[in-house]
Amino acid sequence: GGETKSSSDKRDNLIYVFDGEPQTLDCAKTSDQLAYTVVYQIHDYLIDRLPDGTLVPGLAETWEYSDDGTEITFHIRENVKFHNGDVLTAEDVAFSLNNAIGSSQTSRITSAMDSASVVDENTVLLKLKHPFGAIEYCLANAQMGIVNKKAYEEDPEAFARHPVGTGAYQFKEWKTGDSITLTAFDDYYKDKASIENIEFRIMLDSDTAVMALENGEVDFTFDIPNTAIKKVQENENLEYYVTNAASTCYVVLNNEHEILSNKKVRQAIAHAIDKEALIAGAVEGYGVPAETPISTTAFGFPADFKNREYDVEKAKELLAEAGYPDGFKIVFTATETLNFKKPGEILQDQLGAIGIELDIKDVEFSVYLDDVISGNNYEMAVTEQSTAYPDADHIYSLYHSSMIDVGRNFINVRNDQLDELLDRGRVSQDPDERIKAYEEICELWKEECFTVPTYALQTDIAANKNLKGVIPHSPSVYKIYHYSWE
Amino acid sequence: MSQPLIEIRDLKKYFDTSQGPLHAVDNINLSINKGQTLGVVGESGCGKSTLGRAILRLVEPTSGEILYKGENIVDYDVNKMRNTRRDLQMIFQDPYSSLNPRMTVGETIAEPLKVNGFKGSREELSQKIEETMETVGLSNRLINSYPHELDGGRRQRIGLARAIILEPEFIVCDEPVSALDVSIQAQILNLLMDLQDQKDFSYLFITHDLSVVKHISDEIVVMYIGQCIERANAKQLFANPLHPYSIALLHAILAPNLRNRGKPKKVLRGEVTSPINPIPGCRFAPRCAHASERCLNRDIELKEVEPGHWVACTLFE
Amino acid sequence: MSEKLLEIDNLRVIYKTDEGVVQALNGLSFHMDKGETLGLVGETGAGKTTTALSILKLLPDKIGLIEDGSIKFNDFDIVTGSEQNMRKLRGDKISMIFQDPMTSLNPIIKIGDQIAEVLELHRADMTKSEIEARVDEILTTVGLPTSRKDEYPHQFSGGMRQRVVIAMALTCEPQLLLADEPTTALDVTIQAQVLELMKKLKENLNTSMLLITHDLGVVADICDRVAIMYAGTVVEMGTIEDIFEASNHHPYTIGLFGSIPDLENDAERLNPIKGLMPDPMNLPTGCYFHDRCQECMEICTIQEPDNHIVDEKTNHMIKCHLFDRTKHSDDLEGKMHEPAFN
Amino acid sequence: MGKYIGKRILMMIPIILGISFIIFGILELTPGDPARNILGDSATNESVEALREEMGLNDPFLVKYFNYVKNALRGDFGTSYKSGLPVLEELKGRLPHSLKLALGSILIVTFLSIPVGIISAVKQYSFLDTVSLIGAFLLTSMPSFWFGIMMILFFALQLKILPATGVTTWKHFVLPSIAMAGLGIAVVVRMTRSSMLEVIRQDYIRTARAKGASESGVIIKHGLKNALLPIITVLGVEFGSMLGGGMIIESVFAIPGIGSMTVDAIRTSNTPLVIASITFSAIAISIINLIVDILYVYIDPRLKSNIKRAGS
Amino acid sequence: MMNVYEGTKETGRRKTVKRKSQLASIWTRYKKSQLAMAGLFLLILLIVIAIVAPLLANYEQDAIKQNMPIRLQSPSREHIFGTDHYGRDVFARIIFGARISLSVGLASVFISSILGVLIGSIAGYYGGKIDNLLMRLMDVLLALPSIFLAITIVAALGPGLINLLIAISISYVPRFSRIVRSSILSIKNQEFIEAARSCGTRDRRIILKHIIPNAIGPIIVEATLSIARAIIHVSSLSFLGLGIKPPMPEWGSMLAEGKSYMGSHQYLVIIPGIAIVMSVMALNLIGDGLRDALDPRLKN
Ligand SMILES: Nc1ncnc2c1ncn2[C@@H]1O[C@H](COP(=O)(O)OP(=O)(O)OP(=O)(O)O)[C@@H](O)[C@H]1O
Ligand SMILES: Nc1ncnc2c1ncn2[C@@H]1O[C@H](COP(=O)(O)OP(=O)(O)OP(=O)(O)O)[C@@H](O)[C@H]1O
Ligand SMILES: [Mg+2]
Ligand SMILES: [Mg+2]
Repeated sequence: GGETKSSSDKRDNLIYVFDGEPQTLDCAKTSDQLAYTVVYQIHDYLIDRLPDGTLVPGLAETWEYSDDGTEITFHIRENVKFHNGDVLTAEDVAFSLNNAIGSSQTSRITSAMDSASVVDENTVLLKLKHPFGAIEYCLANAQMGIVNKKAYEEDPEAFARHPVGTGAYQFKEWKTGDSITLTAFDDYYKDKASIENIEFRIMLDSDTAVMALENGEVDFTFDIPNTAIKKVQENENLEYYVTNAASTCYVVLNNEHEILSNKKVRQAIAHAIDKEALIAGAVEGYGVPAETPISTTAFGFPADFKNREYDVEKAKELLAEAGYPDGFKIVFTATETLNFKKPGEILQDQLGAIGIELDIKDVEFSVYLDDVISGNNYEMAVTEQSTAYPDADHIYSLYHSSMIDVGRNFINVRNDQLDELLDRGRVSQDPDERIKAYEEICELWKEECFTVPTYALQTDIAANKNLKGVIPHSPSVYKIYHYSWE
Repeated sequence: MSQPLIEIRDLKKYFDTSQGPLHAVDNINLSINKGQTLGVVGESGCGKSTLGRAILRLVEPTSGEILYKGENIVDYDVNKMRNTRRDLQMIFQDPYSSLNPRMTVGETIAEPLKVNGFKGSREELSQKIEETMETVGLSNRLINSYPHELDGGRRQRIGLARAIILEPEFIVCDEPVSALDVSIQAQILNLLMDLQDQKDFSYLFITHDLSVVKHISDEIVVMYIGQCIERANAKQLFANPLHPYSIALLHAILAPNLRNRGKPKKVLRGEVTSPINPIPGCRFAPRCAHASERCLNRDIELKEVEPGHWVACTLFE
Repeated sequence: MSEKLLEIDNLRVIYKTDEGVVQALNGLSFHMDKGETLGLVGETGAGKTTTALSILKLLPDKIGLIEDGSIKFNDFDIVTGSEQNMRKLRGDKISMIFQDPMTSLNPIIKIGDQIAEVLELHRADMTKSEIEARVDEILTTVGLPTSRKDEYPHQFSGGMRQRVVIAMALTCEPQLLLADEPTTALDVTIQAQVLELMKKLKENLNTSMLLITHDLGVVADICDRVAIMYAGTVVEMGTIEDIFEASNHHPYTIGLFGSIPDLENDAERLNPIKGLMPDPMNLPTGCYFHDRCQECMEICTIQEPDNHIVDEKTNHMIKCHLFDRTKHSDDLEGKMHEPAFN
Repeated sequence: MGKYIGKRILMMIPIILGISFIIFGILELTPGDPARNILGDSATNESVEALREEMGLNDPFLVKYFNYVKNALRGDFGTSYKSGLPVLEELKGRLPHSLKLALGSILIVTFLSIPVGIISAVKQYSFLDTVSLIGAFLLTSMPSFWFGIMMILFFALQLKILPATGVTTWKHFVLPSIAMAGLGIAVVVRMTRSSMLEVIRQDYIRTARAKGASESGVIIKHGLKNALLPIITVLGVEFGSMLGGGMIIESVFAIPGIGSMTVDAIRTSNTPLVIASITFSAIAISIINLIVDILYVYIDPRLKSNIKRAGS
Repeated sequence: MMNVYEGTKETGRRKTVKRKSQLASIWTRYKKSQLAMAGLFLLILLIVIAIVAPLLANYEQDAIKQNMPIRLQSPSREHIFGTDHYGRDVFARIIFGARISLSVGLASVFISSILGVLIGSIAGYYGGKIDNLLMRLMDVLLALPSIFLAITIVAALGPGLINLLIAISISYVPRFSRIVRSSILSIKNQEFIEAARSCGTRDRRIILKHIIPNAIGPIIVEATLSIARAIIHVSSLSFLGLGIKPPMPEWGSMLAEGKSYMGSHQYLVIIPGIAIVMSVMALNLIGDGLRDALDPRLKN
């Protein structure tokens, strides 16, 4: 039962709330944070990330870079056992890496990787396409889990529902629609996990999930609904943890749209948006105004940069200059699934003040993906972008013109200057040069307003206060191995 | 004798039921002259109403001919039949369900005129309605009443008015008085007979009440499970019933006097046969004291045993 | 003189309806002796069924109310009697046959069980097998094969169902049988069967019977005495001979007889009573029949007539001002009417 | 009887075909791309297109429908686009929750509504009658999701005596079952009342009274059983709609049942799952109807001949 | 010779006769039920509020315009129902929401009853193959839980008022057509229909003039109850996020928005809920009262 246990009898299980259900537990074939959370317990990684974010050796005891920075040699830890009893080999590692590189789901983190090969029984060589500063972060990403090659190749589909790794927890059961359970792995190469069982309980409605948490029916949830934060903070049985998230919310303007392709219009929109009100109404105040497209947690984030400010008169002026003194009508594509309806409604109100009438089209998530993320069928929207690695380069795949259609440039930005700056930021080995490039990008952004960054989000955790070892961090994928009951 | 107004030849109406064909009307022959009344008697469910309906083609006969003034109306197409309907009317058994509860008395009575393309003006229409209402003894003040506000006797008069407003030649009266009290029954019967005298209507008068049928009919047909088993002049039938069933029927009448009090009665025994897929042979045989081998397995023809008196029974073959 | 079994005195029953108060019985009085059959005759709405229901105290709850008067059954006062005592009477001492055999049997209970239920309710001392035996016996008595007791009502024809109802009414050998139009729903030939049966049973059990009907033929066949009802009162009561053969009658009785087509007499026209029963919510003053009466006198419109005994020997009663000897003693003979059926 | 059941089951086939065709058609018109849905927001347009081709999503509508039916006839209802699980597996995982919920609700409905309905019929226009009628009206008028939320507010948040969400113990089903039962209680109370009122007006009830039966004997033995037919019918209908229509309650109380799955499947264009789950609820409803019809015969012997006839 | 019949003497009294039209007697029966009268009163109240809403509040300023500084204020004298998460006045949104809820209910039932009556009367009157075909179609629609059907249709056509209307209308058609069909089947066999046919009345006239007026009672009852159902339905769909486009005030979507604040600002879920319950209750009471009033069997 999920009833509150008195603190005296030590618990051996943890109930972790999921507000959805993973589609697959094949780490390379998913881009779903919930799936990450599960596979992150089951698999180990070449490089481990500690709760505070520092990177430490994982299954790779040591590694070294080639001189030009395009090859890395990993020395694999010995005598590590898989959950099925197999011993970890370089084969498994190379297979796992190549599998991830070949997947279309991992492009954000594997775009710099070329291929992996076995050097000897305990050595693996990873080739890169170009030197890449954030590569270690990428390798610590949940998608890069080291899987058991034999089990995977036997039946990839079965593996997707019953993954086999070397991690602290092994897969136990997946009750569709209900829960996924894991249990501590006895032969883990480090100490056995303190908490014996983990249940990821699926509760589609996040409001009710919070209630369950308040009632002590469940123990752990993250990214709790903003409206519930206050009550969670007040609840004496719960502990609330918060930190800056790696994601930024911004208004997406289809740069190819007839009206929005007009720079003045975009500038007007930027001036018309009251970020404070937006933060208050959309995220209950739990956010910080964003000035740049670059994540606050990333290398290259210009902390002092100020974008255009909220100025309705200016906005009206610009709009008149652009030839729309009476404003215009535009379709705003929203999806409730990602909580994009609220920002939409607020923007509707704010832009309404300068005469831009928003027609909110609230669509299913799949339609949103199809219309907005494909870049083909929308005018205006909002989106949230999280970084896979803490480096300003994360904006490359979103805004480089080469990424239209093949990549993720669904804003349809085609700006040579921007392309040049992004390229510079990516290949340059000189940190100062890079920082400068990204500063220039921000200036360009202020001028062009390709998108309007609105606010950076926070990421938070609400957990049973007896649960120790909890530290929030921006990717919001936590290793329960580090947790224990008081 | 001139051509009868209505003549029915070998009329059959079978209903399809899931257990087989239900012989509601089975090979009936009869004829009605102008100004005459033919009474039809028989137990409940023997097919009296179906016969009446079939004659007006309110149910399509399974086979047989219905000659109206010598023409077979079974062959008429929809339009021709619709035009003929004005001459062939019906008064229904139940004065409660046979009137549209949402139509006023006036509307109900006017309906036949309207659907048959009455040409006159509004005033003429209402005059005609008022005349007809007067004829059947309905006060004009009732013209805007709804049927539910009226009693059975008045309702039956509305049914009567509706049937006669087109001045038909022939009216099927399907138990028009059996739902009514004796005194109202008497009022309606008097009215029907008066109308006949005045307008020379012909009636097919259906009832199960023998005293009523004797009172009003010129000729009587006795039905038993879809068949006609005896047909005679009214007086003849009462004076000299031949078929064992007719005899039982007449015996069962309880006269409102003490003459037969205390006398033993002949009571029928046995069960009524089902009208569904009846086996050939006399359908009354299971209840008949005179039944013998000869009554079974063959159809028994209606035979004229004395002038105008027909009976279908092996005793008279 | 024989013992009185039932005595009803000045009974007034009303029905409270949406439209108003229906005065169903207006000072109804009659009595019944042991072993006799009383015919209660009258038009629709005269209050015949109401009378029977009042005797059983089964008037519709909260709608039908006994306003006044008394009903005495063997000295037991039914009007004031408790519901518990009434339950003991019903089905045991007094039982009833309802008008429509098609609806008065429970469609989902086997007929044998329906009959047995009466015994279970009133003969607590009987064992299962005794009850069984009694059910078989009564079924045989009413002429139904005992093999069919496990069948359901819908498997029987109307006449057979009425036999079941009769069997049910007679299992406890009641002292009083209320038969409310027991044959109206039946075909003539079946009606004859059922009436024969009832006559026979009644004689065997020496049960008194209140036979409610509007069919004078049925009355002539089996009743000993007759009460003619009009608008909730008895307007004429006497022996069967008084009603059918004596020469003094209430004008309503005359009208009733005149309305029936006569098989033996080919009159061209019938002689219906003109007009209709008065509206029970709005009864006329004086004699309820006055506005339809061809003999209507002034007093009839004002004063309700008394019950006048016109034949002391038979207790032939007529409730009509015409027979008020105190006022019309001289010309009473002259006002006599030829009954229409003579 | 066997024949009759067979015939009834055969009659379900065209209905199911019709349903699957309609749903297939509507989903075809529904925007949203299952392939992109599977791949998520980081997929490129190329990879989405490749997956579409692989899944046969680019085939013409009729070809897709025909293939689906062909496979379904062989017992293969396809796999859920989302989980890749066979559709039947997916249903099997969800069914117990929906079933528990529906069973709980129908039990509440039955044992609460029928007695209340009887009492309110027998004591027509009494205080009790009025109160239960008003109660029934309130329940009918409350959207079940709102009723659910109100109960959560009160019992889970305020009093903290019952869990708000989840499916772990029977306690978890209390509130959702009541919320789901709400509407049904109202319907059944009213049906019981009117059916009882109808029955106690019948002649045979008067006959029973005339036999000397006690009031409770009359009501229970003669009244209730006769009144039961329409009550059973609505209970059947209610149960059917509870089985298939729990989506809102399931989402309010976070119950991983068929309903919430279907809503999700519709929203993610997960065609095989949608069709399977709606077909399932159609079949469930048909089976419930069949059971109800068979129950009828046990209650009302008059219907036996009907069934015999229909079967032959 | 006609002096034996009543009537001839009675002419000329037309005006003095006390006569109740059928409507009047239905009204008399309806009036008897206090609950039904309460329902009627409530509905009239709601309709009046919906009509005079512009006098009580300003649509643009109070119900639509966001005002973040005063968001989530509990009920007070200024904002008797408080303010929502955008600082809009809940009272204003509720009264303008009444317009939407009531009119969506009405409109969808209007559409579905017309379609249903059409299908039902054709099926019922002609019977046979047409009946079979139409009714199987209705069976198919009926076998789909109506909320599924609506969700699917809204998913296909996109959210919005009109699509919502279509979805709800379609899912209500089978109920209407069944009710109409069954009352037509029972009316069709009554003798007055035969009487109409016996004097040569054409089918169309029989359906329109004789059958439908007699079947109208249950249709009206069903329609009232369906409006109630439709209001719940719309709010359920809005609750699932499939309803009305923002910023239109609609009770169901207000509830859905309020739901995330139910831990802290309960009035945001309680008030719209009560609005729904009240209007639905009113319609249910009326429908039930009408059912009793229209059915003379339940007279007592
Ligand atoms: N439309 C129908 N479909 C099937 N069977 C029918 C239909 N109409 C009548 N029947 C059957 O045909 C037989 C004769 O019915 P009909 O109504 O003609 O009898 P009836 O002599 O008029 O009886 P009653 O005296 O009761 O009016 C009955 O067995 C009846 O059940
Ligand atoms: N339940 C009732 N509610 C209201 N009025 C009633 C009720 N039962 C009978 N009445 C009225 O009481 C009067 C007497 O009815 P009752 O049934 O006793 O007459 P009856 O002589 O048995 O008639 P019938 O020959 O039709 O059976 C009638 O006017 C009738 O309308
Ligand atoms: Mg008939
Ligand atoms: Mg009676």
